[in-house]
Amino acid sequence: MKSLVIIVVSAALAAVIPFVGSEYALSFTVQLFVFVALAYSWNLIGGYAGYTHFGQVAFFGVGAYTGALMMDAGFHWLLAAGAAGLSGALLALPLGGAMLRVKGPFFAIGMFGMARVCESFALGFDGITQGGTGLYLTPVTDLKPLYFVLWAIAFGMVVLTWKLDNSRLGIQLLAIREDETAADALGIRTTRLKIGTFVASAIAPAAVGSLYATYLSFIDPATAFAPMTELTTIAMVLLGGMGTTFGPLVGAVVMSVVNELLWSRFPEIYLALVGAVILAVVLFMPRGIVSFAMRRAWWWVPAARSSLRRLASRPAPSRSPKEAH
Amino acid sequence: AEPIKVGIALSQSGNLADSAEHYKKAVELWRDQVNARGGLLNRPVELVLYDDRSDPATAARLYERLITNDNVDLLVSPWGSASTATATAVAEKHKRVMINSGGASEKIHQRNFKHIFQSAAPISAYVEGIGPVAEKFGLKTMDIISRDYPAARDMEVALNKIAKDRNIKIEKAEYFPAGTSDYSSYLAQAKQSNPDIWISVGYPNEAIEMVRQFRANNYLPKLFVHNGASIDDFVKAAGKDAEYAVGMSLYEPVLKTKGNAEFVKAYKDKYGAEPGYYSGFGYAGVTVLEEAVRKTGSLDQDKLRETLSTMETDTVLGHHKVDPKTGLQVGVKGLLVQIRDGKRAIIYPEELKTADAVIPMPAWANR
Amino acid sequence: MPVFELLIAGILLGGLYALMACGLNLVFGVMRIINFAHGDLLAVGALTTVSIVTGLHLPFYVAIVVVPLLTAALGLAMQVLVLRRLADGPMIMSLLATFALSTILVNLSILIWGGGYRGLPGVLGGSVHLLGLDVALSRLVSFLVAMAVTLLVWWFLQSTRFGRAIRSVSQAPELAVINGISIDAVRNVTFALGAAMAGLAGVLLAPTFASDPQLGARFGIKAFAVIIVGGMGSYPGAMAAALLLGVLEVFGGYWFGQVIGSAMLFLVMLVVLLVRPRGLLGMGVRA
Amino acid sequence: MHVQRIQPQPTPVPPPDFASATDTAERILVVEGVGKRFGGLVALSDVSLSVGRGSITGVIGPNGSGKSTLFNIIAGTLRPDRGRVFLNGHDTTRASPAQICRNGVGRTFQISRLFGEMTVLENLVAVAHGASDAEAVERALGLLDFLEITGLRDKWGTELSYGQRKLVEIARALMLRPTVMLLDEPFAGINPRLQNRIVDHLEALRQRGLTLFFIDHEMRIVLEICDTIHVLAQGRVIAEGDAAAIRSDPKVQDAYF
Amino acid sequence: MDGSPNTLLELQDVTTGYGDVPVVRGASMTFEKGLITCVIGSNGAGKSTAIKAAAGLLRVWSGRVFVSGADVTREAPHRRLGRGVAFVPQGRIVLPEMTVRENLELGAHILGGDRQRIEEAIARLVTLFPIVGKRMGQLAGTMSGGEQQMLAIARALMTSPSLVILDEPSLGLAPKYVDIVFDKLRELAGTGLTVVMVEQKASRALSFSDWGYVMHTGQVVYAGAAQALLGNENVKRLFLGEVPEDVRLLVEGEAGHA
Ligand SMILES: Nc1ncnc2c1ncn2[C@@H]1O[C@H](COP(=O)(O)OP(=O)(O)OP(=O)(O)O)[C@@H](O)[C@H]1O
Ligand SMILES: Nc1ncnc2c1ncn2[C@@H]1O[C@H](COP(=O)(O)OP(=O)(O)OP(=O)(O)O)[C@@H](O)[C@H]1O
Ligand SMILES: CC(C)C[C@H](N)C(=O)O
Ligand SMILES: [Mg+2]
Ligand SMILES: [Mg+2]
Repeated sequence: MKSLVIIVVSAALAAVIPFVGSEYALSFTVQLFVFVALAYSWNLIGGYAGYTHFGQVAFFGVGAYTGALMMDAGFHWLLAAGAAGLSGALLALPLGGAMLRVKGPFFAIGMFGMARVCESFALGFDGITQGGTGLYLTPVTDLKPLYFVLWAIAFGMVVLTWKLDNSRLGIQLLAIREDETAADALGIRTTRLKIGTFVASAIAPAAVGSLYATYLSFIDPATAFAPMTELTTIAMVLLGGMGTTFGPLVGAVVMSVVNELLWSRFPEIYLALVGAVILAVVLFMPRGIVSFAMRRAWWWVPAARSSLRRLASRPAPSRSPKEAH
Repeated sequence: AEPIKVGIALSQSGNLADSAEHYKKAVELWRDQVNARGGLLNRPVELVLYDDRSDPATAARLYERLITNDNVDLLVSPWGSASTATATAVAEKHKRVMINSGGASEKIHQRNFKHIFQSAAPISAYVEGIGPVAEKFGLKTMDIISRDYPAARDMEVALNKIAKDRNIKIEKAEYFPAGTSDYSSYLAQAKQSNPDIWISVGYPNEAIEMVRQFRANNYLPKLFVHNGASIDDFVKAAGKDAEYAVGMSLYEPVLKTKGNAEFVKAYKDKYGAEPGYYSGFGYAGVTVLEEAVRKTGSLDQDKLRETLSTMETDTVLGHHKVDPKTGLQVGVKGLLVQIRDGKRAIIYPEELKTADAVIPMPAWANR
Repeated sequence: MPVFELLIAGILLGGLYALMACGLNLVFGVMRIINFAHGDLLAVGALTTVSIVTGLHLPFYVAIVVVPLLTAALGLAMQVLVLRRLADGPMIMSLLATFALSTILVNLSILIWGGGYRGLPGVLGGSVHLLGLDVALSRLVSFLVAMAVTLLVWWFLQSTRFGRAIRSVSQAPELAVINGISIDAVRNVTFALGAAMAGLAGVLLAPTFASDPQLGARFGIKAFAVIIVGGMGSYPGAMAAALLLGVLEVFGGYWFGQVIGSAMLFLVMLVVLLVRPRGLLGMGVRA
Repeated sequence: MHVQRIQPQPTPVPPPDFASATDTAERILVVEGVGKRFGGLVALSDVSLSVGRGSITGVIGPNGSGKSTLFNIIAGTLRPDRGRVFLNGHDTTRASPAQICRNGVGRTFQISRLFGEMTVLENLVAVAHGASDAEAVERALGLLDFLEITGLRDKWGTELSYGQRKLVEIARALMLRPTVMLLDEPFAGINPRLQNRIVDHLEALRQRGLTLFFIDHEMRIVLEICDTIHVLAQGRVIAEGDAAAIRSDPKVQDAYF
Repeated sequence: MDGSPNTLLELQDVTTGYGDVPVVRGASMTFEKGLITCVIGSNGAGKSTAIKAAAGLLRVWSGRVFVSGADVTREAPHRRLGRGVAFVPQGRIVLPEMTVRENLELGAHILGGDRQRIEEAIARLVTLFPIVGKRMGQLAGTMSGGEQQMLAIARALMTSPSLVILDEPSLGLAPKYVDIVFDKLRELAGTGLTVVMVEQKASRALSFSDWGYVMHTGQVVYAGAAQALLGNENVKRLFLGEVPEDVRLLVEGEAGHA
């Protein structure tokens, strides 16, 4: 069970960092977890259901504000994160119902617009949000609890994706991605599935947004709804491999590490260098690192949808056409 | 000897990259100077610089890194209020002293932090000249039209106070989102309501675009004030249209503040241009830091904190003094400058002025 | 309420949007490449214009000729070196590549021009008196050029052989090939043309706005919205959408403040997507 | 198999005579007065026909006569301008394709629509509604085996030849275990030997109550296996009856052969 | 150059495939001027793959392709039409978002701006397929399956090519139109057109062809005069399922089969 081994090992490794690593390693990993959670969420709707979009940051931002306002009102940050996750789901439900009727670039850019509209609300309802000034929160003194909550969310998303990848539900999402009309005509409940996935993909970003606000002890619209967060997330997923179990993880780790290595050494041109690294991957692995590895069938790379394959290659007792119907 | 490491994350990319560049230049100049003087506590000074990408979250992480990974000895804030807001929280968490030389927003100092000391001018200092000038020229109404970002709403608070004292009417305070480049709707409104003063805080591109659009629409308030007008880019990019615009400034190369003449000369020698107020902020910050370390005689953070909470000194910006409880800057005074013949002339305060203000600004047709 | 004045202001603003959308509509609307670097090419165009006029002291019209050629060359390089290889993959991959190209372009621009703001004082400044209003000269010129270019490209796509070849390559490359069309050549030319138009937009924006290497981020995404509202690949649609959005932004800003004014563009886009997903003047079976 | 019940639409007008409740015992599918225009083009005008339960019914007609349009309307992917469709006596005119499918209608497309970035096995398993994973895989392998495409099991949808695609699509429709199969040109592009095999299989299924409704231009098969044939031309039904009747109908001769 | 001067298209020991899987292995076929040659074989035998290689749409891994004696193995595919080679891909590929007229004009792309020739060609093809003529303004993607197939054939004939490769031209066509198409091809062959046709309607196709090739698992297993193949028991059996003994695969192994 390669997948499970990879998940357990990486989760265990990540879990010991607070005890062996520096404070800085901790904050690096906090950031990494945030992006892992974002990347996996995006991968659900973008990679599996095929509804790629540029608006995830809307949920992140709304979650950040929901959480920040609750913390401002005196609630515990954990409760705030929970409420934020709920706010993400509540926002995604009507939004999904409306927006998921359009596809491709229309959905992608439409969602970008949605994020901008949410940002405008954060600026415009300045009575509540303090507008562009932002909300200042009491900083947390100990990062560890925050760290483990983010750890749980990040690896929760990994496990969820792995489960999905091995389930019929996952295959049905892929069917929507490949040809929604056909999927619909073949009895796959496309509307329900895609809205459900969309909602599911909004919860973690919103919760993580709130935790991020906790971590920063500050949030303003520019940070909460930063297009850069969006683009980085998408870049990670694409780099790692869309619609795969480990793509987002690999993408997030690779991007973060490359960033980290380059930016202290070449502050002036590191962004250009990051760009060049991305280009290199894109050119040589146009479907991302994990997809590339899967096509090459490297031994340590778990196959996609492996449970199904296992079922299929199991010797069957009787398999005659009569049995087929 | 082992160098003293000073850590700063400032924007080398993103929307603050431009202004932070000036800040960085001043800090680097200081490093060279202090090392030429034999260093600090007889140790050379080394800067550890990172790029926060104009992103407050990145700034927070970088300060985390500076503190725990690079083990820097001293901390200077990043540029801009948003990044400073998150960076100061990190410093406070680690009980490390930080000079806030880049964040004007007063909110930063309203969080009961004990280790953060502002050397930059708070936003109230930016606008303190508005009251007297308005009174002198009989300006009665004012529109605040500003980019919505951390410092802007502080400015409204400060202006409200001034308006109350001086009997000026603030007709509206409008905020536009970052990235706005078109002011047609405000222009149409202003043409109708004709405010005496149009005041704005933000970045130079906004000042440039505003005057260009004033000109293109043949409109002009009696007084246009924008902190961006105090930046060299403004005059260069707006050309003749820049004339008579007024900038809030905290620093001018001509100021007779302590050490300024030397600073300007050294800066010019090194970079071939005069320092602007962003550079002044950076330089003042490290000056305060240097002074505090010398006074304390050690890098011990607790002792430094004690020194800084009461220390007064003079920098290129003017007199440095903080409120011991909040660390808020209370010494530095603001200036107003007006563009005259392509140069900034100080028009406020009276005792420093290099030219008489021309207010109302002459109409486009009469130039 | 100065309805007329706002209307003119909105239309002129729309002209700028149309100008930005022109090149993008070829690359995004027709070729279906999400080119994030489009705005950055525009910024390069604007900054080069400033360098030509204030640095080299050459007249503005020189920039109008030279800059589009320069950005076309840049675009061609991007296409030949990178995007060509991704053409047959999923559309979203082009995003990753152009995102990388965009960061490279911005950073190189900062190395070349610095991060500061530049302007073109004295070029197309001031206003002309038209219909009792003061109309910004630079915007009027941009508007007229945008109209002209839009019509020209539209005619080119609809009525020329090469235009048809471009559309065929974007719809079914394998079919274009067997009809004797070189996919590579068509894609190269199209992309270069799109980049040239980005450059032209940059030239014309330089007198109006403060230019810096990050100018692209301020405008790029608005152009995407214009194209969606207008209907992917539809030039008349983009023109109409640009004007509509410009007008709504100005009126929205006037009534509700600029936060809403700026959001207007996206609000309208959302409404259009929900009510008429293929855009104002879009047609087609794929939408 | 889990079948979702479709609520009968509240209809102000009573159902038409020939689709009355007693009839649904024999007529599983009733199309009544269906019309469809595309812009100025009348694709279907006033088409009424019915399909007997357990029958094999064919639709033929010249190119562009509206056959695929009719199927799309029955399957819910197109909405008719007027007229109604009844399935098992329920009005399904406005039901969604997924509802119709889950009510027992399996279909294939004229231009095959496999899920490209999924393997053949996944293509099949995805639509095995209600079955457990193991059952679904079992069923899929059985069908692959039967259609002699077991070797394609792990190929991607995009990697198949034209005929292979059609075969997989038929297998996918069979995965649904439908009570009615709507097949749009299932035999086009298929090797004659496999055509025969498919025919045998479908006939076997019919023995167990499957209703088969299909379009094809492959006269060898249509004339051989259909109980009833409907002939469309220019959007109208111009003839219906058994093979012999159709073969000898001069109108059909003229329009089609 | 080998082969007679009458050979218009020749595949010499061609191996090709997708990714790194070979699909067609060592296939050799020649197509003579003015003859109709049909390629038959069961689904997945590699027929489309072989002729795509001939049309330049797939890279040839080894072996060579000649058109009118010129080695075009490495030539860019879009130049083939200039050599008079037209191609109708399988599965009626049209430009969905262009009108029927635009699709036809695209077929005449290499004619340049020669309006007169284009209009003549359109007029000629419209008499062949009147439905196409009636739908000039319709978006091709909304046409019925058979209509699209007619359009695809018409498009390939726009330039009056000297060789036309058709991958299952009868696909989706009503019997009447199958006759029309086949008759037309016969007629054109009479005027010197070379026709290469892949067909699933094997006996129908052989009966009107001059020459035939039978493919099986990526290889050419029989070649001969169409009449001879039609009468050959083994070919019949291959088509009905069994692999006759005299089919000795040149390379053992599994290309895709069905
Ligand atoms: N979306 C559409 N817009 C315009 N016309 C359409 C559209 N869909 C179908 N048509 C036209 O309606 C007619 C009927 O099409 P349909 O696909 O039902 O034909 P068919 O009988 O299935 O033909 P074939 O045997 O060729 O598949 C055709 O003439 C077609 O061009
Ligand atoms: N794009 C592709 N990628 C990978 N494999 C492919 C691809 N296209 C076809 N194949 C495989 O190559 C083999 C030959 O396919 P080809 O399309 O040449 O068959 P064909 O003889 O034309 O069959 P048909 O009569 O069904 O059209 C098949 O096994 C098929 O699975
Ligand atoms: C007014 C601004 C330019 C000052 C500083 N950038 C701040 O954000 O606080
Ligand atoms: Mg049809
Ligand atoms: Mg084929």
